[in-house]
Amino acid sequence: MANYQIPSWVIFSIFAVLASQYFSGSHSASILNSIAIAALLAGSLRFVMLIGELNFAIAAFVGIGAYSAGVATTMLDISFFLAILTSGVAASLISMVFGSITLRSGGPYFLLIGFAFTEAMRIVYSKTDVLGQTSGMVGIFPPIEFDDWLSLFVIIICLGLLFLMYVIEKSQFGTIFKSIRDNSDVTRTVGINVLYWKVVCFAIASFCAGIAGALQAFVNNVISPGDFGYLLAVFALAYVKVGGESSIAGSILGAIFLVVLSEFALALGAGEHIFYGAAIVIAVLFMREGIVGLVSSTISWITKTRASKEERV
Amino acid sequence: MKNLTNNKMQLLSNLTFSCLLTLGVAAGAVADESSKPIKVGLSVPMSGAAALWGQGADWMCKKASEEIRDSGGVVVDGTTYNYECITYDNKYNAAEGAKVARALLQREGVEFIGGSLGTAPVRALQSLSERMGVLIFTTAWGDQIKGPDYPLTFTQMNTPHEILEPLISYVSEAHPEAESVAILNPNDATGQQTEAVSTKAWGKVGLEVVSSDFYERGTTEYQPIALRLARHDPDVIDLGATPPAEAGAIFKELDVIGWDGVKLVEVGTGADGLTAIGGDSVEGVYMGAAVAFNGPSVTDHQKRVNEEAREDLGESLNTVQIGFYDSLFALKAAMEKSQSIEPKKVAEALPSVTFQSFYGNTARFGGEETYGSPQQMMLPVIVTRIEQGELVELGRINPTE
Amino acid sequence: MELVFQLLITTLQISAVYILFSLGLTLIFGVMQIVNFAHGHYFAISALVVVYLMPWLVEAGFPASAAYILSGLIGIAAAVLVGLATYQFGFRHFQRDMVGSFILSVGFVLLFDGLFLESFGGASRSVPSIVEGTVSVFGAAITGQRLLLCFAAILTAFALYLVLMKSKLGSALRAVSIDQEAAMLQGVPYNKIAFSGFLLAAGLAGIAGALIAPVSIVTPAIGADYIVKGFIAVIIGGLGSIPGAVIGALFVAFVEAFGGYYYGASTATLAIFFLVIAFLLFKPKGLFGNG
Amino acid sequence: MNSEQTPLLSGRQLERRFGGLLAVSELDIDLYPGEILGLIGPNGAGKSTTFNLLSGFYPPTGGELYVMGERCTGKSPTKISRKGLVRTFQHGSLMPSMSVRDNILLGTMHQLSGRRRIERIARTEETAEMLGLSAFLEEVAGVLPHGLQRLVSIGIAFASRPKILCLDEPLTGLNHTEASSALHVFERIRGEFGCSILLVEHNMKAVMKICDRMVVLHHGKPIAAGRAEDIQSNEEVISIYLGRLDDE
Repeated sequence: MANYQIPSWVIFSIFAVLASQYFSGSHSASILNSIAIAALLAGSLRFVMLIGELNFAIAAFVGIGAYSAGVATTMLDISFFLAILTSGVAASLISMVFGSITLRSGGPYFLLIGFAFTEAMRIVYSKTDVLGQTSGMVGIFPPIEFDDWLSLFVIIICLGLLFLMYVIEKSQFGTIFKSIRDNSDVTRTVGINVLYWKVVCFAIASFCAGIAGALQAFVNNVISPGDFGYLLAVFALAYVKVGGESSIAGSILGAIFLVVLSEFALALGAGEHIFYGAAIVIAVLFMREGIVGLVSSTISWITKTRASKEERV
Repeated sequence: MKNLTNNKMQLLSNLTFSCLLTLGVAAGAVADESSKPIKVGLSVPMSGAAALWGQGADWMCKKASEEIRDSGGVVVDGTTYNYECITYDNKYNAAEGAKVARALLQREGVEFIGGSLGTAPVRALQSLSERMGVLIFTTAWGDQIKGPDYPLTFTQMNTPHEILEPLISYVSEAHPEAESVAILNPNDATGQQTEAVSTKAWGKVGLEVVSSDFYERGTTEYQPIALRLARHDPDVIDLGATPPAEAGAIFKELDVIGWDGVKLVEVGTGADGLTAIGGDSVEGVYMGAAVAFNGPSVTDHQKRVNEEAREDLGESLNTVQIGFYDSLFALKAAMEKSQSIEPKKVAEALPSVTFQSFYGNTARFGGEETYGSPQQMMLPVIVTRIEQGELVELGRINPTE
Repeated sequence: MELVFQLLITTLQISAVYILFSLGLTLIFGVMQIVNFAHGHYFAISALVVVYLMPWLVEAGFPASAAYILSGLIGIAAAVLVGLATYQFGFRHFQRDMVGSFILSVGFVLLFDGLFLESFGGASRSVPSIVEGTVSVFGAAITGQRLLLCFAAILTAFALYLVLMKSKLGSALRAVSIDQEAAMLQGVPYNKIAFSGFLLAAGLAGIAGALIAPVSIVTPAIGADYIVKGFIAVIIGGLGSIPGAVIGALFVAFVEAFGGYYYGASTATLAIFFLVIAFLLFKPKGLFGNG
Repeated sequence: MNSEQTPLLSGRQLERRFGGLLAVSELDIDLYPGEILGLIGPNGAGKSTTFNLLSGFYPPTGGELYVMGERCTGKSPTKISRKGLVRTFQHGSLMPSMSVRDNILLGTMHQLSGRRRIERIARTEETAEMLGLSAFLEEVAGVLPHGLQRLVSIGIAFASRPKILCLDEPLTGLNHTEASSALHVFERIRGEFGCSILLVEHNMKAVMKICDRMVVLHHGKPIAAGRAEDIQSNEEVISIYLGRLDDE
């Protein structure tokens, strides 16, 4: 089935894994971590875009994931892997409840309520004693013997989940999701329960978001309510749009591009906002298909010109 | 044709991936080894609500390093070193704090953190710095942030533990008739820690705490808050760690609904924002973390620096920002005493040195009985009050022991 | 009793600005089907212009009231100008594209956040008071400034109502927001209407900003704080509905005033968020939502 | 003809009001196995509303709805379509950004859920073949010419092999050849799959040609029902209609 050809970024993934080993321990490794996590977030946000919804609650679910991981390791000392799994499951369970309420109306209502939910959760963490209130939680370490492998592990998990989302998108579930976005009435008339599938899509995406949160917690060792404000969703959005919404490769590309650049934007202060803002505006206005689109159009241009040359000869 | 383009496109996007990635890796790799002049890292908010503090911190760090350079630099066995401030924006949250920490420690190879602002980001910084043997100064207030477990962490300004008891006892003596107090704090780390300490302190001096609330940053309307504060008509209203502008707005609303009594902003850092918003209603407000630059005890040096700061920042210097000046002089003293630029050795030397603080007196480190180890910069607590719209110093309680 | 009355007065004066704000949001959504987060920055720019210009005018010898009106007008003009720019270079291409336009607006938000902070600095300011003293309405205290603000807000809201109900533009706007295709079939020049609707909304934000400047803390971040509540108000009322926007704004203000008094400000803020989520359970499209 | 059989779809005294306006009322309608029933009437007669009532998109404000003999009054569109009643829409009845293949595949999704992918693909291709869409399977539906889009939307509906197929003006905007080939397809759907068809159509000639019976709506009320020739000779219908018939 043509659908199942290996996507370009799988090749990249191998490259990344090798790189992570080559640079492990150094600052580069931590950049790779942030890229991987950012890409996973972008992928999750984009996955919900398949049903035509913009999921601003993603920040909340990343937070839920991160805090579950924090509680699991620092209080219940649950094992590392289980902790990560738990956080994914927790996020996805809550998302089912949230989704089945808000996805009824969908569209702007879903979007704005997602925004409200993010803010609400942030306040909830900051008022909860066991979660360290506003100072957050510390000491979320992976097992010591794991230290050198963390980077590799993070990258593998992220790419694994991205690949999972890719497969689902290409499968017939993907067809259902896209058809809901395109024309939910028709989808309904052929016996498909639209709300059910919306929630399924949302829950899968939230699972990935939760895992991303857990990974972030283990990479930073520290989490605080402020980490999970709506800006997180905005940045994820920037990765998706700048990279190109049409493919998961775009999300990864965008994540690499912006994370790497933001490494240099750290010292900019307010400038960093200008930088991200400009990136989004430019991407949305002038390159609707993002970097991926740019790449492909350049190619077709090159091939065209070459063809015309050959004709002349 | 279509497929052809597809394949080519995949190929090219692969190339792009690789290029970007190597670029990213290079970003780290290139900067991985450190350089000659001693780099001093700052992790502070440079954007958002607290941007002004970060900008001031950066300004003061640069100021101190200039002064040290002009006075002959830091001399450690023969060689002269100078400080170079590298300031990154930690956005007041842990995630960015961790990012900044990695950039400073791993990319820039910084071994000394001249100052760090915000509990969450500081903890993120700490979880890396202590492991990598990097000495850090911080304004963060959590009592669990320093102590024997964190031998390389030092606090660069007074915290509620130092300020509140002297301040509160001073105020209660000045107003013996006061019996009840209502407390309000912003719902953030500083606010929550201040609230914990201040409720105890008020209890000690025998005032009844009739209410203690929090409000969210980004609140737009303050009348409900004012109404609730005045509900039990307390003699004292204590706005704890409320930032100046918001404190001003709340006092204004209190004035409107006719409450009048003893006003207090325990860790109020400046009069400018307070008077700008509060107008006449902030007359008589006590503050514990502000510096008056007009009193008799003020040196010309302080006046001069403050004037320059006002021009660049638009507001007077406050104790938070001054901490970033003092930390550098403390560092200088410790390096020269230990004749080393080894973070561990310097850290061992720090508790035993004295140095000239911005406040004019000689300062040292202490605080064993509170924190279990001398990691707290011992500075005078300055009680200030707003009189005719001007900040006036009422007295200095110099560190005991 | 007097307390309840005081709280009601508080509710009203808080809601004054929220109403203007959510009216603008609901108007834009109704006409163009776009969710515009940059709306808060039209509001912010106007407020910032006022707090920077007015003191300067006063020093230049203008009487406070004249200085305020002048700087206020300039502020509103600035807001409309920013609105015009964002429309021409951006939203024009995203009519009825909810996701696209929203993403664009978020881009603008970050951009303006940065630019405002760079150009106006983080320090918070306020302006010399225009009306001195406080009045007491049935024992409930309220400053003259606030009273002025409320009247101005009510007046504006009423004016908008007249425009929408009586004027030709208004009927066109309503027609478009009910059914665009039908309206266009009736020969309504959609783009022209969308354009004027957008500017009208930006103007409303500008007025709100100019009104809030004297009574609030004005920082570059002020827009973000208001827009959240504005949108919650609009969701409750139902996107695109004019009366809905007003009722929603009153509701938010009510929770803030009463909840804030009885349970504390932080809890009230939390309550607003959860109440709106719970509200959707029963009314998935808000009170008067049709979309 | 087969009026002693139990109807697959029947509405009893269906009524739908929007606020004050009474869009449809006193509607009795029966669709018998294997028949093609025409629902006609001038614009605004309430045809679309009736369609939305029968397919569950509008819950009726009065009366009862039975599908496959079961009471379905107020049931959701999904539930009703799972009973075997599938409809098309007048406008945009397909997924524009998806390939024709995926469009039709969607139709098979629920009915063949749990079965192997191969079967769905086979069903998809069978359906496409029948509608003469095989050549366009990989094209993006949204860019196809109007006539083909009509066929695709019928394909989506028919891919779920419904017992009852409700077509909302399927011939609008089709040229003569397209229209007649479409009619041929309807015949096959009825003939080879025993699927009953409810047809709303303006094209009177076509309706007269293909329908066994008709129901005529006027001002939201059925004013006549019966076999095509009876309707043609019905005074009341002629008064509102036949003028139109001639000039077509």
